[in-house]
Amino acid sequence: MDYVAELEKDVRFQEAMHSCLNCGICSAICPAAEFYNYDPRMIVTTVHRRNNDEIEQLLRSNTIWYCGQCMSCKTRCPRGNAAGMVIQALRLLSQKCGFFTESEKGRQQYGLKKTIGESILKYGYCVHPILVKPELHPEQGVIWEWVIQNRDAVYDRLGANLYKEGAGAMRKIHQKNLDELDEIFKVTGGHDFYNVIEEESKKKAQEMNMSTDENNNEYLLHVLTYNSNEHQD
Amino acid sequence: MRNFGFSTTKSRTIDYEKIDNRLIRYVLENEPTFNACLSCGSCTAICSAGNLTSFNIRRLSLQIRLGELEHAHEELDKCMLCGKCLLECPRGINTRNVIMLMKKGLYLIESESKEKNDR
Amino acid sequence: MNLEGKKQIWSSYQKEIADDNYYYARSCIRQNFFPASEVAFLRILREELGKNIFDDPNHTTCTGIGYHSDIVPFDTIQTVVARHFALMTEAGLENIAISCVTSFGMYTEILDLWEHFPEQLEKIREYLYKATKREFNIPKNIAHTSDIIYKFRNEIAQKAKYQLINKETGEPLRVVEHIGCHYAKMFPTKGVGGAEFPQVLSGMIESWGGNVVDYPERRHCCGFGFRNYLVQANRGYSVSNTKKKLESMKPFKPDFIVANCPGCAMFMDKWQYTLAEMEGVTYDEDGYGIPVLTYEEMAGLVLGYNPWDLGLQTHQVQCESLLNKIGIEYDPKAKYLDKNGNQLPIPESPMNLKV
Amino acid sequence: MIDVLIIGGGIAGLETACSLQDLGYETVIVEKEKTIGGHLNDWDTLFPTHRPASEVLEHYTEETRKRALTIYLNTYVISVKKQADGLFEVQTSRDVVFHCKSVVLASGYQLFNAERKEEYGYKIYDNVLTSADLEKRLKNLQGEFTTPTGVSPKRIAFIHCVGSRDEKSGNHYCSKLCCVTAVKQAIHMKQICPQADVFCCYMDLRMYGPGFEEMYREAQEKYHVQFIRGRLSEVAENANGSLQLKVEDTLAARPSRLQVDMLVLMVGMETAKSTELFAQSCGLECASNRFVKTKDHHIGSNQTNVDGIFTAGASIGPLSVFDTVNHAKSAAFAVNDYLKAMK
Repeated sequence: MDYVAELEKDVRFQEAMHSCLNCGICSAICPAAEFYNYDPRMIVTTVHRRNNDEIEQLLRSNTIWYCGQCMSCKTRCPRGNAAGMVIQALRLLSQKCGFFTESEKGRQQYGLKKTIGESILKYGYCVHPILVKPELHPEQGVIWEWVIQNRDAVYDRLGANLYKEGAGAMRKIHQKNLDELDEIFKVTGGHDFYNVIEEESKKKAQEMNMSTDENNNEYLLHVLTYNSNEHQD
Repeated sequence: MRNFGFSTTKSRTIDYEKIDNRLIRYVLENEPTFNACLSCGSCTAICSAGNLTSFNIRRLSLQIRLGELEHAHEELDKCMLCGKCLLECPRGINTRNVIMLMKKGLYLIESESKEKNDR
Repeated sequence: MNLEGKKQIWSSYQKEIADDNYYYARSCIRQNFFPASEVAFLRILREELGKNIFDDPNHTTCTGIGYHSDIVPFDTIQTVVARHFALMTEAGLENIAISCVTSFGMYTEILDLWEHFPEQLEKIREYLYKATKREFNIPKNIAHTSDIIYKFRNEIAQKAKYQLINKETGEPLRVVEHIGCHYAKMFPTKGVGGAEFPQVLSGMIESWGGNVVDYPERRHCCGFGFRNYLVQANRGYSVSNTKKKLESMKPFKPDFIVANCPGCAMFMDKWQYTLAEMEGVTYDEDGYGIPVLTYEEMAGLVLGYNPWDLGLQTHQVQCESLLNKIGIEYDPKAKYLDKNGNQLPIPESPMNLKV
Repeated sequence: MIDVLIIGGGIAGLETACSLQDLGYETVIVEKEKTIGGHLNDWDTLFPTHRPASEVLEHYTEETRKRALTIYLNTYVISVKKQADGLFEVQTSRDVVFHCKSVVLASGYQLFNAERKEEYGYKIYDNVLTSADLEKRLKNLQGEFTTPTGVSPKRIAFIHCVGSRDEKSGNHYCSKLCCVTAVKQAIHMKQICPQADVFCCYMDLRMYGPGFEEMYREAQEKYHVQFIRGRLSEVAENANGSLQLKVEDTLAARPSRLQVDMLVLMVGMETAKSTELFAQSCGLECASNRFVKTKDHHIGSNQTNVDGIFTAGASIGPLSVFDTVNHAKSAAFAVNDYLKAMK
């Protein structure tokens, strides 16, 4: 596959990838460059070299998954590039090609699809109290634990409309609206993309000898919690 | 302290407040031509050891300037002291002597800290 | 620090913010963690400012968190956003008020994209029609909800019951403002004051009597980083970035932090707990942490709203010290009461973070 | 009828006028400021020799006096009209209309307004200066050098490419003189504050002229100026008024943080606003960098697309004193050729 040609089809790539001065203005303020073995400038330079093998290596690596999408790089680039948007195009391609399951950080896409991805279609929200479980989110603290333990009373006290009909915060999204969302995913390739993530991940899970059963999803737990701690030099 | 399943990470940022300049000071005092390094990489391009191993004299020089000495010892051992870099350097730096001084300086620093520990 | 220089920058980044008649787009994170802030926003607009704002039960997430986690395709999010434009159009409105900073960034980016690639807009119109039979107009004005509070900051100041001033000393409170990255970093001209010295929160703070603290890591991301928080294994990134900010602001002894992005407000609050429990550090002098407010909460407090109506009891870093500094009257016993006045259980106390 | 009207009384205009006078032409200089010498008045020393700028100024003052050149100070040009007979009618702010056979545009450049690089905090953080501010400070220096907040600096950084090679500032081109100015100023700072660490953050060091590379080497070897290859991303102020810089060390491929007591922004050259207006009024073509476009880059750098209008100095792009003087001399020859052909 000609990866550059594929990348060039992505409007984000067209908007964000011009020639690079290698000045490092992006890496200087990049939150990911500070805590990972990562340098957005190098991503842009690698892609700019248009070496297919090098790009493939990138698509199979952890490197493209470190960026936190804050887009601070876009503000500063003297050539109007945005490494964060080049990353988006690379991540899309890595998933389309099934390369994402080859890196520890790439495999986490399965976890994101299973949590955020499914929440979107089921509840109509990316985030929902039902999903922010204190046992999975100990860092949310004891007050959040209290909120969840007294969920209905607390949300009611705060004027929300938790999982009920009508307008208001955290209302139940009506089925007809969820159906429209689902239809949009169908028409625009959202479902197809979810399926790619799902299928490729299942293949990898099998390879790694882990189950992906609804009730005992070892692979899901693994991708969400495993950290080799090899992301800094 | 509680374990959350993750922890804070050390920053990779170079902090000029905290640079260990013992080795670079020693090298520059004894081989002032090294001040003129351009980081052009000519030395690395011609390097015999660099063509066979991961040895990168330009990168090593930079690491020593930034006071990162952890891997310096093993890196320096990769150099074959062939001196080709000396011929190549556009600024006429005595790179061979630089390497020798790095080795010697590192030895001095190491034995100094050993002495401190022994005491 | 020279304020004149900042004013010069601010004067070149004054965007147009609609005056009235908004379509309200709620935020996943704000509804979830700060539902009372959205209630307060609507109350301020309707009751204090007499504005018309439509709270539509039919809109959904914009899928922005999924998009920036790279699981939702670009065409999909564009079509979901187009659906919100359709709902706005159907409601007879032209101005959209967006509660979430990620959504605000997405809407802005999408509109910019459609301007540069009109064929993309046509494609999305077709997608939306095919999926929902809906059609839409491009909004005349898009604003983040903090833009709207900024616009009416002086009106709010006139109605204010309290000022951001230390009651004991008469000194202005020292306030750290944090702007969500996607508010102006992608499109500096779309944010009040631009990307480098945003004025949206500092304008509110100064109108309401406080002093803005400019600390070295002010512009740094709160550390959310989408997949970097959402996946547990990556949370070291998230907390390390917040820690960097907290360490940087500590010498300036801020009285509180205010954010316009719901995620940032939540993380700056919760990570102070995590850091205290994980490493035993706090970033104030007494071990209680630095209180973190949403700008709706800040506005609500200034207007004299009951702190427990604003949901301050759901913050991990306790806000009483701040309420006392300002001299806000409140009933400590009412903190954990439900809507009908019944006592709820008292939350546990953290190990290290004092409450 | 004047032979040549010269717009601008900086060194380009003065050199052109002297040379033309010597060739026997009658010239008039119009200068919008109250003195001659242009930007050189604000400069302390010149690279690469560190000689005082005043020496060059004195030279031109003397040459001007010797030839009794006609100079209208506090006068700016309102419009230039080329008439059917090929002669020019020049209207000025003085209510004087000049009639002349040719015009030399020697209106120079203006410095980039560093406030436009908002992230560098110029005019917001007290210890952020421009290269021009530093020259003024050095020129008026009495006693010990201190930063604007009165600190004797322990660490100073020079930032290359401020408002140059930067599409965000609207200037995509290289200003070419800032690199060498930075090295000159870095050396100067080391000479007067030997205890200070001095850093230069650069992208490419463009040491293109005679003596420049030698000066760069001197900065490294004799003065231990440290060169970091990376472009400054942002500046913030610490509680004590010092500054925190964020820049990637691109050779180490790692972000770095640098605390300094004083920051010097090497501001680039832009086409002067007056040159732009002038170009519009008489149909002069400008290049994509907004400077006046020369008729032929290699063999006609004094000619423009309008016959009879010539350029001298930095109205065609960033030029050093050295380049400017040479360009001005060649302008005199180009005008001479034109006027001879006219007769």
